[in-house]
This record gives sequence, C-alpha cells and structure tokens, in this order.
Amino acid sequence: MSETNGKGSATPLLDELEKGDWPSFVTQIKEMAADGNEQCQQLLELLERSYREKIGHWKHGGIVGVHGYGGGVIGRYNDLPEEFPAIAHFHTLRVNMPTGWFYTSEVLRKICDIWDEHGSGLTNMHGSTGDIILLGTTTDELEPTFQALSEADFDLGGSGSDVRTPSACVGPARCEWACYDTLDLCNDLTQTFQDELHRPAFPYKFKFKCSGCPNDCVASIARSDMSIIGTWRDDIRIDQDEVRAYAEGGMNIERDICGNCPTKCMAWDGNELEIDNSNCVKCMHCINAMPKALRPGVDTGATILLGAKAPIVQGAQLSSVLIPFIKLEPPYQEIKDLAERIWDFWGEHGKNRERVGELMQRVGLGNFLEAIEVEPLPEMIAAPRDNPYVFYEEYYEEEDEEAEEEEPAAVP
Amino acid sequence: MSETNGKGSATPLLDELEKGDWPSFVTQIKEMAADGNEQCQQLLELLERSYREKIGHWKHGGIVGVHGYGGGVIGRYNDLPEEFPAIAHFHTLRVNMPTGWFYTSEVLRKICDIWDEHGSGLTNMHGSTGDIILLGTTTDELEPTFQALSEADFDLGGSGSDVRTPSACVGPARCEWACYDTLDLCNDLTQTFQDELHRPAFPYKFKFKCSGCPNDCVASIARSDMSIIGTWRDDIRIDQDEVRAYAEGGMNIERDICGNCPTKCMAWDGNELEIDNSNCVKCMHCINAMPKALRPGVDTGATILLGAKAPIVQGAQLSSVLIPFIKLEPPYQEIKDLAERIWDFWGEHGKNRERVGELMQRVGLGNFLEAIEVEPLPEMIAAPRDNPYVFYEEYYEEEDEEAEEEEPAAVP
Amino acid sequence: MDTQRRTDFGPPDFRRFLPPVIKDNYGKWKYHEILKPGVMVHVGEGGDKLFTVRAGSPRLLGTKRIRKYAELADKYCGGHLRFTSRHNVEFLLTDEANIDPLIKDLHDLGHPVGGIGPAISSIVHTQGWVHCHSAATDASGVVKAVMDDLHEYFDGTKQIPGKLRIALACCLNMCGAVHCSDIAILGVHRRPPKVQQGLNKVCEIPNVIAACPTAAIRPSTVDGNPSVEIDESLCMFCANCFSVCPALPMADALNDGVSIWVGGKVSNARSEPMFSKLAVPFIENEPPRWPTVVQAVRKIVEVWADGARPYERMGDFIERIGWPKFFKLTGIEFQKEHIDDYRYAGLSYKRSAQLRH
Amino acid sequence: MDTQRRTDFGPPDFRRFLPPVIKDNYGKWKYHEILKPGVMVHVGEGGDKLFTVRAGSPRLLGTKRIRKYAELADKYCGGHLRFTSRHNVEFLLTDEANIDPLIKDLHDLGHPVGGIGPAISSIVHTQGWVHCHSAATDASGVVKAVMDDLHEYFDGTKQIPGKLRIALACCLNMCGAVHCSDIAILGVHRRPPKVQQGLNKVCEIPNVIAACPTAAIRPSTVDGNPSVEIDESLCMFCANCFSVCPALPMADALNDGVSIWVGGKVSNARSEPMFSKLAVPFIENEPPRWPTVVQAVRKIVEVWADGARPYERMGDFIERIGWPKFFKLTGIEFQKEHIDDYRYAGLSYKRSAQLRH
Ligand code: SRM
Ligand code: SRM
Ligand code: SRM
Ligand code: SRM
Ligand code: SF4
Ligand code: SF4
Ligand code: SF4
Ligand code: SF4
Ligand code: SF4
Ligand code: SF4
Ligand code: SF4
Ligand code: SF4
Repeated sequence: MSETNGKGSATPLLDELEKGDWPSFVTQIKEMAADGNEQCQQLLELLERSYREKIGHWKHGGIVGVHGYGGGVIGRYNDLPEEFPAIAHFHTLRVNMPTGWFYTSEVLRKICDIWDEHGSGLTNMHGSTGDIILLGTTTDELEPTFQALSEADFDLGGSGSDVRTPSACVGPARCEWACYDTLDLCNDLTQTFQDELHRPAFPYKFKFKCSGCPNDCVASIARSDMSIIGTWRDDIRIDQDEVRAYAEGGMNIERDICGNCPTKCMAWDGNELEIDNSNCVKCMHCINAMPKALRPGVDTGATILLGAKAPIVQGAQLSSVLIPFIKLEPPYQEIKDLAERIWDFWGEHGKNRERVGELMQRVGLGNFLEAIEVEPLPEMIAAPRDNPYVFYEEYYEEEDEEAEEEEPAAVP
Repeated sequence: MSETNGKGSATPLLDELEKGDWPSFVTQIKEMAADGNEQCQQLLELLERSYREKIGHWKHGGIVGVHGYGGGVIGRYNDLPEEFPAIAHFHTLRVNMPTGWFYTSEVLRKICDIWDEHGSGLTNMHGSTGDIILLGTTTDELEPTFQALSEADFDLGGSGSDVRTPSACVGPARCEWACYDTLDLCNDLTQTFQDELHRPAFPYKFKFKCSGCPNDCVASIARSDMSIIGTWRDDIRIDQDEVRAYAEGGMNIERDICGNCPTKCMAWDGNELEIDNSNCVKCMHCINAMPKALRPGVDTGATILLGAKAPIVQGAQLSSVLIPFIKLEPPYQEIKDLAERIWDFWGEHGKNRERVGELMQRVGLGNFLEAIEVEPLPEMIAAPRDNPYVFYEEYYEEEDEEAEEEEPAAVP
Repeated sequence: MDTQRRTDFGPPDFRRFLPPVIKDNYGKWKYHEILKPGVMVHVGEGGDKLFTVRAGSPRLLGTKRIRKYAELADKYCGGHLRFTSRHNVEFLLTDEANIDPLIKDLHDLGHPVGGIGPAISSIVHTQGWVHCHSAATDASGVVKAVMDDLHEYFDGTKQIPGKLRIALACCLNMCGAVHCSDIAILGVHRRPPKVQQGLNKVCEIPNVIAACPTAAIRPSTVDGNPSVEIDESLCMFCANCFSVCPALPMADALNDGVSIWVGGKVSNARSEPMFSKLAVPFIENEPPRWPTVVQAVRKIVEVWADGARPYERMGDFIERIGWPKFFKLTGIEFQKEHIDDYRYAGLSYKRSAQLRH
Repeated sequence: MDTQRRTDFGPPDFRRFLPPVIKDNYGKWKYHEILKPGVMVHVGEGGDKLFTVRAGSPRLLGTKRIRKYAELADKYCGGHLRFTSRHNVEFLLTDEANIDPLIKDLHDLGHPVGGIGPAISSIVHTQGWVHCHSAATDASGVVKAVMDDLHEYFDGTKQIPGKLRIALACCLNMCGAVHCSDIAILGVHRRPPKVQQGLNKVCEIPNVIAACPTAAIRPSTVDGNPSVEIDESLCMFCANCFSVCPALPMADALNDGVSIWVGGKVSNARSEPMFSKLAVPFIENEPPRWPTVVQAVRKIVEVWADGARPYERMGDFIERIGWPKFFKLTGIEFQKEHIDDYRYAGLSYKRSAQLRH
C-alpha cells in the first residue's frame, strides 16, 4: 500500500476507508496503484482532494467515442489537469456484459488483459444498467480498446439517447421460477437492436429489463422503460406433502402465508392448502416462502409494462401494465414489433429528453394506446378515472340528427 | 291532478313520473298547481317542454337579493318568458335551517304560511348544503319574504363567495357516538360568522360541516372546506358480556369484525375481545357493528380537516388533516381563530374562484401551514414526499463558513 | 317593511325544537338498535327510549305535503320531527305503540319507510331542469325512475350487505356527494360551449379565459368586437367558462347525457374515504324514465349485492375483486374514456405485475 | 486496427459461459434451499444440485481482484462464476465439499459471504466523486462506511425479518434503484446553479431554459452577451439544467449533502412495488466516514428489524404502524420538507380521519 512516502500517508482520509469489515474500493485502487499505475495513483490523490474539499473534480465530457458508434463511452475530464495529468482524460467504456452476468475464468482474464493494457485497470462489475464498466482511459486508447474487445467478442453498451444494454435475471439458468427464458429474450433483444443501441436516434434513453417472475430480480418495474416480467395464467402447482412438511417445520402458514396473500385467496385447514387461483394475482409470496411445496403454473409467459424512470425531468415513474399477458417464444416478433411501434410514435412526438413514460402521461395513456395500436384493457389501470374531465373527440351537430353516420366515439 | 284538459294531459311525459312506488316530485308540483297556483302550473309545463326537448330552460340569474345581504338568493329566469310569464323570474331563497334539521309542526307550518303567501309554495327540504330551499318567487317578493321570515326568526343562508350555511349531524341529540356537541358548535359557528355568511368577501365559497364521529354522517370530508369530525384519544369502551351476546346471536366476530379492522388491532378468542388501542385508528367499524358492546372512549374531541370540494376548477378534493386532535368546548375560540387565520391568508393569496383546498395545494401544504401558524405533523400526510424536488429556502454563502448565523432551515 | 330591520340573526336555536326526550338525554344516549326496516330505537343511559321512523321523501316538497308531515308529527310525536342529511324525514316518537299507525299513515301518503342500516337510502340530488341553468340532465326525474326501481332495497324487502349511497348531480359542479358515492349519476355535456354574439357585453374576457382549466379559450375578434374562441380539442366540457359567462352556453339536446360512477365513500369505517370512479362514460338522456340509466344502476347494485361480504361497501368490494372483474360482471365495456388523462393520471395506471389472468 | 472492422456484433452469447450443470438443467430446476448464510442449493427435476456461494464485492474492482475471482473459480467451480444484479459475485459449484474451503478463501481475501434470503445485500450504488461530474456526495465511500456498520446483516450474524435493499445515488439522476429501495441514500444539492460567464458559447440557451421543470430559468443579458438568470425561489436543485449545460455548476461544498429515503420496494411479493419516501431531508457530507448517515441508516434498520413481522418489507412495516409512529421510533424530526409540494402533492395528504391519537 502507498501509505508511507516519508512523512505519513498521502491519502489520510481515504485510508480511513480501508478500515472495517466490508471490502474496500480504496484498497482496490491502491492495489492497482501499487505497481506504479499512474492513473490509479493520481485518481487516489484526486479523490483524497475531493474528500478534503467535499466536492467532486470531474467535468462534463466532450464528444468522445469509437469510430461508427454514437454511444458506449462516457467522456470525463478532471478540472485540475495540470496537477493530475495522467487522468486529465479519464473516459469510461460501457461494455455489454454476457446476458445474466455469466463468465468463465478464461474470459474474465481476457478482459483483464485488455484493460491492463489499454486503461486504468479499474472496473465496475457491473454498472447499474448492467454493463461491464471499464473505468478510465485516455481518448487515444478508446479505439484500440474497442478493437481488442471486439477480438474477444465484446461489444460496447449504450449511452446517450439510445437503447441501453438490456439486462435479465438469472432466470432459467438457475431459478426454478423463471416463467420465460429471460436470458434468451434479453440476448435476442440486444442482438436485434444493435443499431438502436449503438447509434442514438431517440428523444432519450430506452431500457429493457427482463425478469423471469414477479419477484423482479432486475428491478425492471423501477428501472426500465420496457419491463418484461414473467407470470403465469393457470394454477399454482401444489405439493401438499411438502406444505405439511413446512407446517411441521414450524411455519405459521395461516398467519405468515395466507395472512400475507394480497387477495386473501388462500385457505389452510391444517392439512390442505387451498388456493382460489382465479383471485391469485401472482405476487409470488406463497411460492417464495415455500419453494419446495409451491411452484408457478405451467401456462407461463410475461406481463409487459412500460415507462419506468428516475425523477428527471417530470418525476420518477414505475412502469405500468401495457400487455397483461403474452407468450414469449423465439423469435419474439410480437414484442419487437411492439417496441418498434412505440419508438415510431415516441420518435415523432417525444420532446428532447422526454422518456417514453413521460410521453405516455403527457398525451394520455388512452391516446398513446391508440397510436401504438393496443386495445385499452382494465388490467392497465389501478382504477378508472375519478375526475369527469373527459376529452370526447366528436359530437353530434344539429344536422346529424337524422343522418347518424358521424357517431360519437363513446356512446356505448 | 291536472291531467285532463279536454284532449288528454298537457304533461304526458311528466305524468310517467307519477307512476311507481317512490314518492313523486311531479305529484308534489301538481298538488300545488291544483288550486290555480300559476307558478306551479307553468313550471310543470316548462318542465314538460324540457322533457320533450331534452334541454333545460333556465338562464343565469342577474344580481338579485334582499337589502343588505350579498347572498342567499339564487336568481333565475326562464328563456321563454313570453310563454311562461308567471315564472319569468323564479328565484330561490336559501334559508338557514335549524341546526340538525329539527322542527316542530308549528314552525314548519309557519314557514309554509310564509311561502304560500310570497312564493311558489315549492321547497326543497333541504338543499345539498342543508338550507331550507324556497324554490321560486319573483324579484319583488324577495324582500317581503325575507321580512316575513325574519319575523319568524329565520335568516338567509349563503351563496356566492361567502361562508355557506354550516351543517351538523344529529350528534348528541340522538346519537350515542357524538364525540363533541356538533349541534352547538355548528349553531355557534353560524351565529359567529353571520357577516361572512351574508356578505361575500372571499375568493370563493367556504363550507363548514360538523360530524360527531368518523362515520361522518354529513359527508364533511367530501363536501366542506373545513371538516370537523369527532374522535377520541383514549380506549374504546368494551362491555364483554354484550360482545359475547353478539357472538351468541350469530355474529362472526373473527371474520366480520376483527377481519375488517383496518389496522388488525383486534383479537377475539371466543370469549374476550381485545383491542390494541394504540393502533386503533378510530374508524368506527367495530363500534358500528356492535353498538351495545362497544363505545368510543371518553376523552373525546375532533379532527379538523381542510379543503374538500367538487371538481371545478382544479379537480375534486377530499379534506386532509389539519389538526389531528382538538378538544371542542364553548366558546370554541381556537377553531374560530384558526378559520380567521385561514381566511386572512386565502383572502390575500387566493385567486378568484380558488377554493382554500386548491390554494393549499398551489402554495404547498408546508408553506400554507407556516402562513396559518400551524406546526407540520406527520398525521397530516398519508406519506412523506417520494420525489426529491425540495424547495430549500436558504443556503450557505461562502462567506458564511465561519459566521454560521444564517443557518439553512433544513439542517437537522 | 317597518321599524328596525333585523339582519344577521342566524337560524333559530335548534334547542327550541328538540323533543323533551332528547332534551333529557342530550349527549347521554347509550346505544341504539334497528327494530325493523326504517325503525330504530335509541336508549339513554337512564333507560329512556326514543323511536325513530324514517320515511323516504321526494325532497322537492310542496307546502301541502309539509303540512301533512306536520299533521303526522302532531298525531304521533308531540309535534316533533326532523330531516336527515340525505333529505329523508324522520319522526321522533316516545310511544312504541305509535310506530305502526304512523307507518300506515306514511304508506297511505305514498312514503316508503326504510333506509336505515344496510339499505339504499334516498338519492342525494340537485336541481336539474327544475331550476338550474347548468344542467346536462334532469335531477328529480332520474332519481324518481331509479328509486322506483330500487325501492325494495330501501324498504327492506331486499337484503343487502351494507350501506349503498347513491347521488346524482346534473352537471360537473357536482352539488352533492357525487364524487364520493357508492354509485353516482352525473350529468355531462359533450360539446364545447357555443360562443354567443356580444359576449364582450356580458362577460369580462380575461375572466373567461382564466376560467378554463385546460387553456382552451383564447381571445379573438368577431365582427370587430372582442370575443373568444374555443380550441375544441382542448375542451373537456367542464362548463366552468359558462359558470362565469352566460354567453357560453353548454347545454345541447343532442350531446348531453349521463355518466355513472362507482365505488366512492365518505365514512372512515374500515377503509378511508374514496372518490367514485368512472363506470359508464355516457348514456343519452332518455326522458321521462331514463331506462338505460335505471338498468345500468340496477345491474351494478345487483353485482354488488350478490358478491359483497357483510359491511363491504361498493369500493371495497371492487377493490377486492379487481376492476377487470367488475367490468366483466357488469358487462360494461372498458373504453379509452375510463383511463384517466387529467392531472394525477399517471398514478391511476397499474404500476405492478399483480394481475389476475 | 486492421482488415475488416467488426461492429454491432453484440455481447458474446451467454451460453458459452454456462457451467455444464446449468446447461443440463436449464429451465428444469425444481426448487432451492438456503443452506446457510450466503449459500444455497438449487435442485433440478432430475436431482442434480447446483450450489451457489455469494460474496459481497466492492463493485469497484481492479483487474488484480478480478483475476483472484477467476482463480477461485478455477479452484472450486470449473472456472464458472457470475455476478448478480446487485453486483455481488456468485461462485457456482457442484461439489458440496468445496463450499467451506471457498468461503475460507473468500474470507481471507476480505470478502464476506452472505446476502441471500432475509438479509441486507450489497448496496446498489453509483460513481460519486470517483468518476461523475454531477455528484453531490461520494458513492463508494458512503457505501463502504454504511456496509462496515451493517455487515452482520449481510453475513447472517444478525437475523432480520425479510429482505432489506439499500441503494445510493450521488445525485437526483438516481442511477440506481434509489426511488424504490427499502432505504435509499441520495446526494442532494441545495444551492441553485451558478451561472458561468460565457455560457452562451457552450450551451444552447433555449435548451437550457426548456430543461427546467419549474421554469426557474429565464433569458438575460450579461455584459452584452446573452445568458440566463435563475429565479432562486423556484429552484429545487434538480440539476437538470447542469446536465444539459456545463456552465451551470451545482456542486457546492457548503450546501451539498445527503438525504435518506425509506420504504420503497420493487418486487410484487405481497404488496405492489412502491416508491421510497423521504425520511431525513438533509445531512451534511462528512467524509471520510459519514457518521451521521451511518447512524441514521442503522437506526432505521434497527427500528424495522425490531418491529417488522416475518417477510415484512420496510414500506409495509411503516404502513402498518403509521408514519407518525415511524418518526417517533426513529427520532427523526418531522419537518415541512417531508410534505410533498410537487406534482402529485395533494394525493399525499392524509385524506381521512383514520388516525392514531
Ligand atoms: C455508470 C452509471 C452509474 C453506475 O455507477 O453504475 C451511470 C452513470 C451516469 N448516468 Fe445514469 N448511470 C447508470 C445507470 C442509470 C440508471 C439505472 C439503470 O439503468 O438501471 C438510471 C435510473 C433508471 C433510468 O434510466 O431512469 C440512470 C439514470 C440517469 C439519469 C436520469 C434519467 C431520467 O430519465 O431521469 C441521467 C441524466 C441524463 O440522462 O442526463 C443519468 C446520467 C448519467 C451520467 C451519464 C451523467 C450525465 O449526466 O452525463 C453518468 C455518468 C457517470 C460517469 O462518470 O461514468 N443517469 N442511470 C450507470 C450505467 C452503467 C451501465 O451502463 O451499466
Ligand atoms: C341548490 C343546490 C343544489 C340542490 O339542489 O340542493 C346547489 C345549486 C347550485 N350550485 Fe351548488 N348547490 C348546492 C350545493 C352544493 C354542494 C354540496 C354541499 O354544499 O354539500 C356542492 C359540492 C361541494 C362543494 O362546495 O364543493 C356544490 C358545488 C357547486 C359548484 C362547484 C364548486 C367547486 O368548487 O367545485 C358550483 C359552481 C360555482 O360555484 O360556480 C355550484 C353552483 C351552483 C349554482 C349556484 C349554479 C351556478 O353555477 O350558479 C346552483 C344553483 C341552482 C339553482 O338553480 O338553484 N355548486 N353545490 C345546493 C345548495 C342548497 C343549499 O344551500 O342547501
Ligand atoms: C340521520 C343521519 C344523520 C343526520 O344528521 O341526518 C344518520 C344517522 C345515523 N348514522 Fe349515518 N346518518 C346519516 C347519514 C350518513 C352519511 C352521509 C350520507 O349518506 O350522505 C354517511 C356517510 C356515507 C358514506 O360513507 O358514503 C353515514 C355513514 C354512517 C355509517 C358508516 C357506514 C359504513 O359502513 O361505511 C354508520 C355506521 C353504520 O351504519 O353501521 C352510520 C350510522 C348512523 C347511526 C346508526 C348513528 C346512530 O347511532 O344514531 C344513525 C342511524 C343509522 C342509519 O341511518 O342507518 N352512518 N351516515 C343521516 C341519515 C341519512 C339518510 O337519511 O339516509
Ligand atoms: C441473484 C439475483 C438475480 C440475478 O440475476 O442477479 C436474485 C436471485 C434470487 N432471488 Fe431475487 N435476486 C436478485 C435480485 C433481486 C432484486 C433486485 C434488487 O435487489 O435490486 C429483487 C427486488 C428487490 C425489491 O423488491 O426491492 C429481488 C427480489 C426477490 C424476492 C422478493 C423479496 C420480497 O419479499 O419482496 C425473492 C423471494 C424471496 O427471497 O423470498 C427473490 C428470490 C430470489 C431467489 C431465491 C430465486 C431463486 O429461486 O433462485 C434467488 C436467490 C435468493 C436470494 O438472493 O435471496 N428475489 N431479487 C439477484 C441477487 C442480488 C444480490 O446480489 O443480492
Ligand atoms: S425474477 Fe423470478 S425468475 Fe428471475 S431470478 Fe428472480 S425469482 Fe428467479
Ligand atoms: S402468489 Fe400471491 S396472490 Fe397468489 S396465492 Fe400466493 S400469496 Fe396469494
Ligand atoms: S356522524 Fe357519528 S355522531 Fe354524527 S350521527 Fe353519524 S354516527 Fe352519530
Ligand atoms: S375502531 Fe376501527 S380501527 Fe379501531 S379497533 Fe375498531 S375496527 Fe379497529
Ligand atoms: S349540479 Fe350543476 S346543474 Fe345541478 S344544481 Fe348544481 S350547478 Fe346546477
Ligand atoms: S367547458 Fe371547460 S374546458 Fe371547455 S372551454 Fe369551457 S372552461 Fe374550458
Ligand atoms: S447518480 Fe448522478 S452523480 Fe451519481 S453517477 Fe449518476 S449522474 Fe453521476
Ligand atoms: S437545478 Fe433544476 S430547478 Fe434549479 S434551475 Fe436548474 S433545472 Fe431549474
């Protein structure tokens, strides 16, 4: 560690963050700085300065990137380039992770080799969107890094107003509850929308996330414009013997399982667990609690929800139901067509920096549905409107009284 | 009945509304028209015409009223005065009901006498706000009607941008659950705010409604700017014998009482009913269901809520909590002072036709509370904000670093 | 007309009209019981009993009928009676033996007795074509037709799981509890205001423009006179402009009609107060008996009466079974209009994967 | 650098990296069990077993550490490992006997094993002062300090009622699940942007003006050059203007800091997904170890751990006990700032008389 350069540590504040039981990011940077990695050394010192001054030292990036790609690189410059020249440029590359974040030791080492050669050697495994984040290199190393990555079969992720790297939960690879093949769909979408991912042409960013069941282990409903959440239509599979085993093991089925069911559609008589599946909302709770006894049904598919985003500009949103149930089988044409129709409308009517969820609210979900050719369904709403401010689009003129062709839309 | 004038009824459509089991308003008008009451006769015919044409025939009122009063009369003119001259003017007087809508036969007859002499003889017992509605007279009868009413001790109600006639549930007069004297408070407020009631000087209307308990039998939380809803702070009084009697009578206490408690703070073991009063939200359900066994506590008072209104202009609102608990004893000075402070702020900052609930939302509840000198409390909200858009009013300047007098409001 | 004109004296003190049994037991009632439909007894701490008989009233009353009420009060109640917050009339008796004779007289007069406990009470309603300039439908007529159909739920002939409150307002001003009723009938316009000539002579143009919540009204010039024009695509027919300016009439025989709303409530019992939500976006005005409205309301009542658990109000019932099921059971077609697009619209979208499939 | 440059080929197919046991049981897992903190087994329909060992990771990793992970994977898992959506590393084993040696090696390397089941998992977080221009606080440092304090909830030393997810974002852009986390730490600015000279040379003024959600930015002229001015009373420090225009810096050592939010969730289990709500409006930046933040988070965790029922997430717990009680138990002072005043504010007011007194 670089703590002793004669008169004590150069980074006394950061050193404090090497204490304690949780693995330390400072230790990570120091480990890398130890062999004379100038970028890491200067990053430590710059960070120490931020810790002292309580302020960051990074500036907006200019337009940097690799040839032919509009996104995938976050440009960064520090505001004290004379003092910290090795990280005067310190751009990040976003690299598509293998779907599900599966690696072999071999491919991981390959990535390390490339990044040791071309960049700081620092990474995030992974970024919030899911990419491999290669954290910090200079402008002239961007293209060589990309070349090396491409030889190792790794491509860039998104940034700016494009599709961002789709992500998926571990799904059928390791989870018994996956209601569709999250990994295959996610990989397929990523491959299908390469152009949209690499060449920003939307009003703003667009994220896909694929969760295999309503537990939503990739937080799709909170963090993706299109949230694809696995579910099922038929009955929960029950193994009554295993239910009894849980009860014997001390589980309070009445209180903790039935009592927590959101629709109270379960009944436990001490011997049999009964589920009124017509009122089950597929929340997963009972299945989560008794994985050996209960399983989702076999007529599985997904609910597609639209519009989640962070607060900027109009306020945060959760995704809301767009397609209550869809079967998801390759080549997934229906969902791809849907995305394209949404992008068409958004491209035409979205304002700069307006996410699709904000557009949907601005034009009204009803109009939005018309535009993307999806039928309105009561599943899309928590409740019908409670205000009487209805925008009827047509009305009868006096002349129409006889000739009733021009029928108003809403007469039932 | 006036159905036969030679060649059949003049009001064939309205006649249809004399059929059926529910008492008919048409019969009421006909009864009155029977003795040659021209106004009622023409009203019937005008209404028949509306029924035929599917459109109303009333126009905006001009400014009509009684001397010295700015409200209390709704001016009305029909749009076919030549055909219906007897009701060319047909103004409504709003008359303060006795609080709680209690009458004697004597005083009712007195009102009838006055109205037979000065108006159409038609009434609403009562209007939606609670007034006695004297339905229809001519401009020149307004003042004489008022004179006669005043001799009978009846005064006008409100209309326009003033306090409207406050109303109260039957309360302690007949209800065992009244947590304060709704009738006395309502009557007192009405008397105290006579000037505000009769001389519109607000940005818009202001309604008080007084319900003795959370059942809210005058719908105050939906229909009054200031909703005063009785409640209690101590424990629900339980008579366990009577609880058992209900159980024996066939009541499913577990399912229908405990199961419906919003906080599930009740437990029934087949013998004793236990209530965790610290978690009781005073919803009234259990008391409603078992009036012989349960009663509100004895440390009673009220919750004051603010801002209910119909949709026009910015959308309907329910009142929201302003004072979680207040003791209410004559002379009710605290609540009167509160109302005055609210009106002061509203008078100064309210826009034309902006209800106090809309103002509260426009300036923000936090700022509103500051202006009316009420401390913010977590009871006032369903949940804290979920968006990070906080308007801090102050910040440190660089010079302040040493001299810290100008402390930002929100540093905890 | 004479001497000193009295003003601002307020209503007569209610205490003058309370029957003796109430004066004696004021604030000292112990419990009550429902004895039969429309009849309840309140028992004082000391054992005094007050019997209440509640009768349905058309609310629009001629003085003749009011005098009849007074007669009955004299005959059975020492002259004491009251009205309720839903415009029923209540007779206040101390002699139990008077209950049945009173009920008989009320029936003879055409008044059903009921509305207490788990029942449909009278419909809170407004003026309609009888007196208001703003009405998009009649009030009393629709109410009469609907109550003719539902009176068995008032008089106890049919049992229901809990209280069901119906309200009607003839326009969006909603002079009543329409926005928080189990079932609400609401008169709606569906055509933008027609700008009348000479508007500038009767209305302040800036006020008119400011009145519109959606900024659909813009200044214009007609034949050299200042006036306004309406951007019809922005108009949602609230009639607030008409409220401030008579030269912008909204009523229109071809386009006016009625919408139906469900699931609102006021009381804090069990669930918190709730707004009513749109069930049927539009039904044409069908005077004199509004058959489509009557049928739609009955269907909704029946679906609730069949499916609700004891005490369960309409809104709680629908929340339990889910809106998709409500639409299915009632046969109401779900349309674009059901989806909110006003201020809080986003929060009404279904923001979870909790669905019945 | 040569021949044919490949583009748009996407990520390598994940199937290349799946261990054989997964290939064999893909989509055919039957159930899983948690064996001990940080260790679970998935059992296939045919009886195959896959053991997962999850280790906490700082997320910011040097290649040296990644190579160590690879070594461990070679040693125990046939070279197979994965990362999770919360940035932990998972080793995928088939030989149960390898579990404990692996855990020992991980511990030696400084990595706690845990985060599975009812536990606090790693904090999802963002760049902070390490890499972002927008940060109002550091990310990794706050996370390290908080997790040092909470690691017993990760490694199973302390039992908790259910999952508790913490997230941190260093500015309102919220690059993470901050808006839907059981506990969220959010960097906030509290001083309006400072307009820099020459703004018009780097930014499009109309874009800058359009960027502000509250219309706080107006055109102005400074020394004859077009620029903008900020109506400070309208600014709520969202920094959207800075995102579109570098000449409007927000960061400010004196006024930046951290806020804490609670009760959000993502899963559909039991309750629907929920937003996090404001708990502590503001805490100053206190590098290097943010003691006030650490204490505040711990207090909230403890209140929840003490009071929540099995499976009950933070938001459900608070909803059950009521917000007033939450403030009381945590000792957090309720302030004006807690009351929403943005777009949907009205709906966050308490619109019922259902209160605990
Ligand atoms: C690297 C990453 C954070 C991290 O440490 O992991 C990140 C970093 C930045 N985000 Fe983000 N965002 C990252 C995931 C997210 C997420 C989470 C997600 O994708 O699941 C969100 C919230 C979800 C969403 O999309 O709404 C997110 C919401 C934003 C926003 C606000 C967008 C909005 O509509 O509200 C901005 C602002 C913007 O776009 O101008 C933003 C902007 C930025 C910028 C580019 C800053 C800027 O204003 O230009 C950050 C660059 C930091 C840097 O120096 O590298 N970032 N950003 C994440 C991407 C890594 C990856 O590709 O895997
Ligand atoms: C008579 C009455 C209806 C009835 O048949 O009972 C009534 C009738 C009118 N109301 Fe009302 N309102 C009546 C109770 C209500 C209520 C209910 C209540 O007070 O509990 C409300 C809803 C609660 C509220 O205050 O928000 C109500 C909300 C309105 C509104 C919308 C106010 C708003 O802020 O949204 C208007 C429009 C206006 O003020 O311009 C309005 C306007 C009107 C006007 C004056 C029409 C107008 O635009 O000038 C109506 C006159 C009708 C007529 O021809 O007599 N009336 N009005 C009620 C008063 C009788 C009484 O004094 O007892
Ligand atoms: C007479 C009246 C008050 C008045 O001053 O006029 C009144 C009187 C009583 N109400 Fe009420 N309520 C009266 C209007 C209301 C209203 C207001 C309204 O309907 O516009 C409500 C709120 C309705 C809503 O939530 O939408 C109301 C919600 C209740 C409740 C709660 C019902 C619920 O389960 O949600 C109870 C408790 C109960 O019945 O179990 C109640 C209970 C009672 C009791 C039992 C109280 C008592 O101990 O005397 C009274 C007679 C029972 C009955 O009518 O079933 N009263 N009650 C009103 C009669 C109206 C009518 O003619 O039908
Ligand atoms: C590995 C991972 C998916 C991945 O592809 O990376 C995963 C894996 C599993 N999740 Fe998850 N979840 C993972 C992130 C999530 C997330 C997303 C997040 O935290 O950002 C959520 C939503 C969190 C939220 O609601 O805020 C999530 C909500 C759940 C739930 C629902 C918990 C609840 O009661 O609300 C379950 C069910 C349970 O644990 O009983 C679950 C259950 C599971 C199971 C048991 C599924 C299975 O049969 O394999 C897996 C391991 C259990 C565990 O970790 O306790 N997983 N899980 C993620 C591990 C993250 C980590 O390192 O800690
Ligand atoms: S979202 Fe469902 S299917 Fe996917 S990993 Fe989580 S629990 Fe399994
Ligand atoms: S999945 Fe959820 S809704 Fe369905 S039965 Fe289980 S607990 Fe109930
Ligand atoms: S509001 Fe309460 S106190 Fe008043 S009448 Fe109704 S139940 Fe009785
Ligand atoms: S009043 Fe309501 S909250 Fe209180 S114990 Fe009874 S049912 Fe529960
Ligand atoms: S609801 Fe509308 S039409 Fe009916 S009385 Fe009120 S203002 Fe008039
Ligand atoms: S009816 Fe309402 S929305 Fe239409 S123009 Fe008038 S004020 Fe505007
Ligand atoms: S949350 Fe803000 S400061 Fe942190 S990485 Fe994202 S954009 Fe940068
Ligand atoms: S920080 Fe946000 S609110 Fe303040 S001026 Fe910039 S864009 Fe507007």
